[in-house]
Amino acid sequence: MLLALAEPTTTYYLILAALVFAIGSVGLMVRRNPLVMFMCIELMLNAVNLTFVALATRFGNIDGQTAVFFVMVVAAAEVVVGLGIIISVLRRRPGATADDLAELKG
Amino acid sequence: MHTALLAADPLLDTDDWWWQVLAIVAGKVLAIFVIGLVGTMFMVWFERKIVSGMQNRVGPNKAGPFGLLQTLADGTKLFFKEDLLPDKADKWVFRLSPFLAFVPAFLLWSVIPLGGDFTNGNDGTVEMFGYETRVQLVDLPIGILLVLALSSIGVYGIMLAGWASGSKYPLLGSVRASAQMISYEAALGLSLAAVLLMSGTLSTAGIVQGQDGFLNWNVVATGFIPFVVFLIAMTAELNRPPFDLVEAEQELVGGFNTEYSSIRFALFFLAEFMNVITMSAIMVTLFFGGPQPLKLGDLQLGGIVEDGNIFAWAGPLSGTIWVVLKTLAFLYAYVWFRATLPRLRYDQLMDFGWKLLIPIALGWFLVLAALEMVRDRYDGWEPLAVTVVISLVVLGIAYGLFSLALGVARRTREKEGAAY
Amino acid sequence: MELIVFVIASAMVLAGALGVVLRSNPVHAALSLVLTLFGIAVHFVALGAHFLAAVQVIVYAGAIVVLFLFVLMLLGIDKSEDLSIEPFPIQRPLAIVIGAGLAGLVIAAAVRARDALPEGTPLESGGDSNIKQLAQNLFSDYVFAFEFTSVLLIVAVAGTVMLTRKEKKGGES
Amino acid sequence: MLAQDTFFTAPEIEWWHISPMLTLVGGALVLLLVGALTPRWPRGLYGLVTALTAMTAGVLAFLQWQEIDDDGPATLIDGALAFDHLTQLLTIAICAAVLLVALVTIDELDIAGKDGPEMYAMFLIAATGAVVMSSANDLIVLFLGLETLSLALYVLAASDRTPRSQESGLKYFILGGFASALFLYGIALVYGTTQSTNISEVAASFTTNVSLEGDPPLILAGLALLIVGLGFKVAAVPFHIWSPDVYQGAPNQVTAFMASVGKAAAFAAMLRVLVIALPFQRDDWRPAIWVLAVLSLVFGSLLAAVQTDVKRMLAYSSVSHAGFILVGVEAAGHDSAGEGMPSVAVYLLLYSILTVGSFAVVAIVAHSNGGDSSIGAFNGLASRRPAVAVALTVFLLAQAGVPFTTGFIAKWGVIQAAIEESSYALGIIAMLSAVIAAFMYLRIMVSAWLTDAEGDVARETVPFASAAAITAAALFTVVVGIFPEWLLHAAESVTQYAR
Amino acid sequence: MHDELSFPILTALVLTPAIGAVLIGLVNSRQAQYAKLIAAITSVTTGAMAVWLTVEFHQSDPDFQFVSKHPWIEEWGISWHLGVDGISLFLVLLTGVLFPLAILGIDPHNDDTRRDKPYFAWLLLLEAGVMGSFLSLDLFLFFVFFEIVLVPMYFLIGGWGYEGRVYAATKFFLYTMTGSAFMLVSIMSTAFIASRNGVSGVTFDLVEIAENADFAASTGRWLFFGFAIAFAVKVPVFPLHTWLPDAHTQAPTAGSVVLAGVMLKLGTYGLLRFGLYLFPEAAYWSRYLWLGLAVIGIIYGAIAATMQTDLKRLVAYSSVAHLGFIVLGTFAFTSQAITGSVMQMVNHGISTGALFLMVGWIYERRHTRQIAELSGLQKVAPIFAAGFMVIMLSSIGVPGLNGFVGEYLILIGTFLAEPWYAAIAATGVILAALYLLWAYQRVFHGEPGEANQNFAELKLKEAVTLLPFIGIIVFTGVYPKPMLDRIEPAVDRLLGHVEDVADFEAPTPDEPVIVEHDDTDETEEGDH
Repeated sequence: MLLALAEPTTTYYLILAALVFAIGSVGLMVRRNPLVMFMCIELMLNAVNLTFVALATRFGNIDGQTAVFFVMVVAAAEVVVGLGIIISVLRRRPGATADDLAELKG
Repeated sequence: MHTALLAADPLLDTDDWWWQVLAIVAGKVLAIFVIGLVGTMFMVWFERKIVSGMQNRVGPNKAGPFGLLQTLADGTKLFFKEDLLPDKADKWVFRLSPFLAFVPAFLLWSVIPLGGDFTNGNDGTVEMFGYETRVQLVDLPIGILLVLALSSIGVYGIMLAGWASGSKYPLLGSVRASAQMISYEAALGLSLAAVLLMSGTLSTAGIVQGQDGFLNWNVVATGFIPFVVFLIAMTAELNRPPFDLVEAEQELVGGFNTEYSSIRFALFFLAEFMNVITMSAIMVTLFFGGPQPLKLGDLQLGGIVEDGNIFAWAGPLSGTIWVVLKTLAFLYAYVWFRATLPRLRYDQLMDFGWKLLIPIALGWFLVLAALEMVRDRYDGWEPLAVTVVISLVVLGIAYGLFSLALGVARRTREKEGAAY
Repeated sequence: MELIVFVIASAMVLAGALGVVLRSNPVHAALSLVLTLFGIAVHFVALGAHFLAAVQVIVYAGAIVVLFLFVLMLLGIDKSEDLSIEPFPIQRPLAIVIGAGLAGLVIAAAVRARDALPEGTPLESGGDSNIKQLAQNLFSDYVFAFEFTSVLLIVAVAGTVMLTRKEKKGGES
Repeated sequence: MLAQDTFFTAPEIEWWHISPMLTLVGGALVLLLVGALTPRWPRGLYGLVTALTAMTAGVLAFLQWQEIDDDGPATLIDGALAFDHLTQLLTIAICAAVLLVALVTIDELDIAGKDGPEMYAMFLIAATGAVVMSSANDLIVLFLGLETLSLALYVLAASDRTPRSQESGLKYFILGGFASALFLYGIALVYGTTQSTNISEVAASFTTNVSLEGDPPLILAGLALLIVGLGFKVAAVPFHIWSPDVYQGAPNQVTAFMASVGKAAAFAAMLRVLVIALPFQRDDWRPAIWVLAVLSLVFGSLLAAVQTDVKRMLAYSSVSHAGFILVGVEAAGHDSAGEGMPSVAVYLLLYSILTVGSFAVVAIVAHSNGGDSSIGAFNGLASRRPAVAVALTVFLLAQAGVPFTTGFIAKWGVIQAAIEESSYALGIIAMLSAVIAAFMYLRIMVSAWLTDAEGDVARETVPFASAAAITAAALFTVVVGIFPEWLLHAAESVTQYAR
Repeated sequence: MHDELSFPILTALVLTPAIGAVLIGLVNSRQAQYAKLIAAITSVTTGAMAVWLTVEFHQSDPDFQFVSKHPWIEEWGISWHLGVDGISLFLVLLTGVLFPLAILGIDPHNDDTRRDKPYFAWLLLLEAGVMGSFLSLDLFLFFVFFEIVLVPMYFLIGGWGYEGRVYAATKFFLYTMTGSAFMLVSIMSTAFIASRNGVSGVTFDLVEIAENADFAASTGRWLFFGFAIAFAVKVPVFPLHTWLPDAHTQAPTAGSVVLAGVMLKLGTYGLLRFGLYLFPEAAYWSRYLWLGLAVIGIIYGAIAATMQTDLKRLVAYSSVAHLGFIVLGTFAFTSQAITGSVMQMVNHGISTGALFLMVGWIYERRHTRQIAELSGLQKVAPIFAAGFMVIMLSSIGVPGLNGFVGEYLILIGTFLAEPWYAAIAATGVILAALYLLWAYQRVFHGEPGEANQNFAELKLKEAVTLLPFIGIIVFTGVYPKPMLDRIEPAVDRLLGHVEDVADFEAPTPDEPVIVEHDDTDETEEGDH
């Protein structure tokens, strides 16, 4: 079939992941809400996951998938800690954005 | 990559897949849809009828025979009600969330084995229009994980509904709900892990296949405790009484769906009851052998009862009958809970989940794993006995430490003021 | 067939990713994130990583984003952010340039490497084999890493308790 | 089920060789468990247990030194970890820093009135992460170590319930997460070229695999991302933006910990990734490191010189120290196995101890001034507390790189390594930035020795444990500064790394 | 060689003041009076050892004597290598003599006696550093001492100086540190490049490298300039001199004495010992640059001194001029000129040191250094004025006093090689007479104003301090032979080394080769 000819190759996935990663990093740089910034970090981690899995499939090498497993563990741990910090900050100053956090300036 | 996507069913492995296959799949989808809707309708009626029976009332009895069409009537009424959209609501999310609750409930049906012959090592496939297939929509290699996944997605519907309403009580309800569901998911997962340890597979069909004979039913094989934990955790996941704090009328008005009306409310309602059915079916699949018959020894009664299967006369449908019967038992249990058990307080709910269910599930899982390992490596009963003794000692120590920790925490709390 | 799946899932991923960045309401951003996560889960399935697909949904969508939403709701910080205000005028163009550079770097590398990427024998993907392979790899080559994640999780738990536990006197409720 | 997989073989685990790590984790668990189950321990006992744990771990690492001399470096647990002198040296450095930090923490927590086991446990776990980073022979293991360390540091930075501390924790967390993601993406792309995350295999793939000759594009992109990610972690300009805020806002003992253990681990990771895993790309990464080094040196010193808060000043100075260490890394990126790696290892060890001492003094001064760590708080220190002023002077002179202190040895080492590889420009820039930095250290010394305090300032209280830590660090700084031979000799062997 | 000498005299010279500093550090702050006692004892002991060293010195031996060599950091090829020859001998002696005088001659103007303690500690540390610098024969060791010197000096200026002290101290520090930065890189490069060119293994040993290394011309020049920048700042050579007037003016009197007396000599000594000895070719190649800068320095220093209104600043600028002479002599590459330079280093230390001391006494009495506010001091304090006169004349270079010997030798030696430079430099001598005598006239002659009426006469303590200065000035001026006998062999050896490597022949008075030499130079250095 015609469609079968245009099978997505690994490169497609790599490009998609790069785009997602870039979007995430831009978001991290422009957004002000700490939670949203954190979501952008998650986006970036997911892009990495996609890269790993696409490459693992291409190589026929399970290591990439194992790596993703670890990334997920790390992401979960990071979320726990990150939300802890965010809660402890925002509980004191609801609605604080990255700009409001300017106690520390030299 | 081809095979990767479609390795879910022997049906799809055939090389010459064409419209017949498509038709079979479409038929299955349709069947599940119908079963789901009709089953839910029936469930609502069933619940009301049983509860009223327990409370010495009559219950619905006007619409249709025995009031069977009562749900239909209610639904029709809901359809024609005005569709309210609160002023402060987040319109987009407000509209989305009923579907987020409803869709996962439906999708769950796809991995439940609804029938098929699993006896004597058969793999549960049946012939359908000349094709080998299963009596379930798909048999994913990660089937049971899909259940977990979808049940965790189900949180979204409730959570967002409460938030999007732009009102205090629904928000409180949904925050409660999500905390509750996340908390109990851990216990759910741990008791599930015990099942997976015994089955050695994640596929639902595989799990069913492994439960040939009553002693192999996971409820027995895993030592009953995982089942109890699973049942309780599942009840909490479903926000069913006695864990229905989400919609505690006295405190929160209607809970997360206070602001909903008309068809959107109907969708929540539908999802809730459908979830009860699907979860019961999953419990049957996991612990009670799904379509596996409850064998009465080797009883043979010429065509009617074979190999102890009293529904052998139904032929290929015997599995389905077993599933339905077992599921009904659970449905009855749920209604029974609702009618008899008082609702928990919120802190009790949390304590119960974190301090009782999770430790028990975890401890039991570890014991099972130890036993399984010893059984694999050594012969005879002595090593097993030693393992059991050691496990008990370890668990005892762990329990001691745990209660010590709880005691210390309580004392500290009393001394230094309440913890967060 | 694969292409259709790819296109649809990629659309989900990209739309979600853009949503995270562009939606002013943090809850909407979180929902967009869920969309992306699902898209990536679909990609995982298409790539034969069934187990990871499931874990992706369970861990990311089922736990992580739910936690996000939970915090958003608990703290009531779900106010929309006015994205038209730009605190530092140069920041956005700069961020976009950096982002574009990042994407350009990797995309250029990926495109140039497309023929050089070695292609191995595909992994078995029937039945449980994906999970089995993963498990074997996890408990042989990566056994240290696997055990070490326990330390990581201890940090996470102990740390969060340390952060959010209420202090002896006063403080916030 | 388990026995079915006949082709599955569990790797052998060298318990003795990972004992330093196990000791640290064990200490943390003991603190967390026993600490939670028993009533408050007497003052300082938590810290003492921590210090003992760190010491035990350090001694264990030290005991294994000779073994490597005899049997050569090796990899552990199926190639997950490297067992070589680099690992041992950095482990010892980390343990020493933890020991000193633990002593300082005793007093810090006492002053804050919240003695408890959690912070010590976090220190120990973070140190475990750092040790894992310095011994990782697999990029994934390295990443996990990095995350363990980072997560602990985020928490520690935010652990004080003041807005500043929490803010510093949040900033550190967001930027740290960003860096981790970049680093991870780099690992993914390296995997995309070499089909492995194991450092031995990564390095080997460039010698065995013919198709990989002539730098494959993916690895270049991966390298760029890895360098940026590592740049964040070591706080090299322009990726240093988090460090001043975080250093200033975090509690004193945590800042000391970050500057010592955090930096050591980050550079260990850099050595592992760049020098050990990707030596065949050295011509690609060396220029980048060169640029980072120069920027860090120049801007670190310049920005430090204009600060008014001493903690912030030391933060920038740690940026410039990072620049110096990068000079050593750059030197390690030349073809000949020169002095680069030993100089970096020595620098890390010496700097760790030095910086803990500096921050301990700053803490003492800040506390008596109501938490004020601005430079004015140091006015007249010499007349109030001459001994403290002397210790401060020793540390600052050492940081400035004045002879007869460890700082001089450290700087001499890295610059010598650079000169040996003919990086004259780098050497000159490093020295010139040292001049600017020295000016800043002198400012602090001037206010301590030569400026009188305005009004009546209370005499600083010098708690015992801090005093012990400061004395130890100062003695080390001077004695090793005069007799560095043994350390240099020991560090010589880090070029014999396991892979 | 003094192998028979069991006592490590050079090590003792370095360590004694350092130990003294540590001892002072241990003294209780409330008993600060002991600080001065310790300082006096240690510095006098050091001075006595320096004198003893001079007596024991074998005058005809051109090599390094009293050598003490112990491995220190073998890993890097670094050793504790000390030695003294004719060039450094008198600088060591000068250091040994000047420090006790500076310590005893004038007290720091401290309000709080507790501050005496760090003052003396820093001074002794400074002495140790200076001694070490003059004695080290290891590049690493030299750098260490060269750097160490900065810290005490910084604190002395910054802590006990006058109004603009912090600015002056910072400027001083930054200038010299910047110079050192280049030197450090040069030192390392020298060691490594030497190890590839003739020297076995990486070593920082000066003699080893100087005798064995064979640098390519361009490499040698780069390395030479790395060293030279550091020394040029320290000297200071003309465009890099701006830190000096500030530092001198703001420093406490003892600081000025030490700064002018010995610390500036670190630069000129360094040029001789490390510039010429290590890189003869490069030094010779760049001589016109140095000669030019030296001449500019002489003239510029003189003119600037003329225009000063502050007495101390005037003396400071006169230092710039005098050091120009020393540099001129160094790069004339004749035996007489270099001997004169070494001589002049010592003389300048004595005379300028004494001048600063006396200016300090004036300030103590009048709390001003402005020439305009002082007048007629001769009337009220004739002995004081007489002492000042002697020292001033020595500084001008009047025959019969020490200044004459050095300047004369320099000019003669330079004239042999580069007559034009010598001629211009000679005008500097006249200018020196002009500005110093004019200053003397303005300050000491005339009628004492009201404020100057009570100007106190020279006190006994001051007189005791001043006597050694005048004694040395007169003795050296009348009978310079003992000094010259000891300096010359070392200088000749050095010059011989330079001639060997740089491949030229230094002109001697017996065989004037001026014309030919100039011609060859012109062709060699056409683009210079």
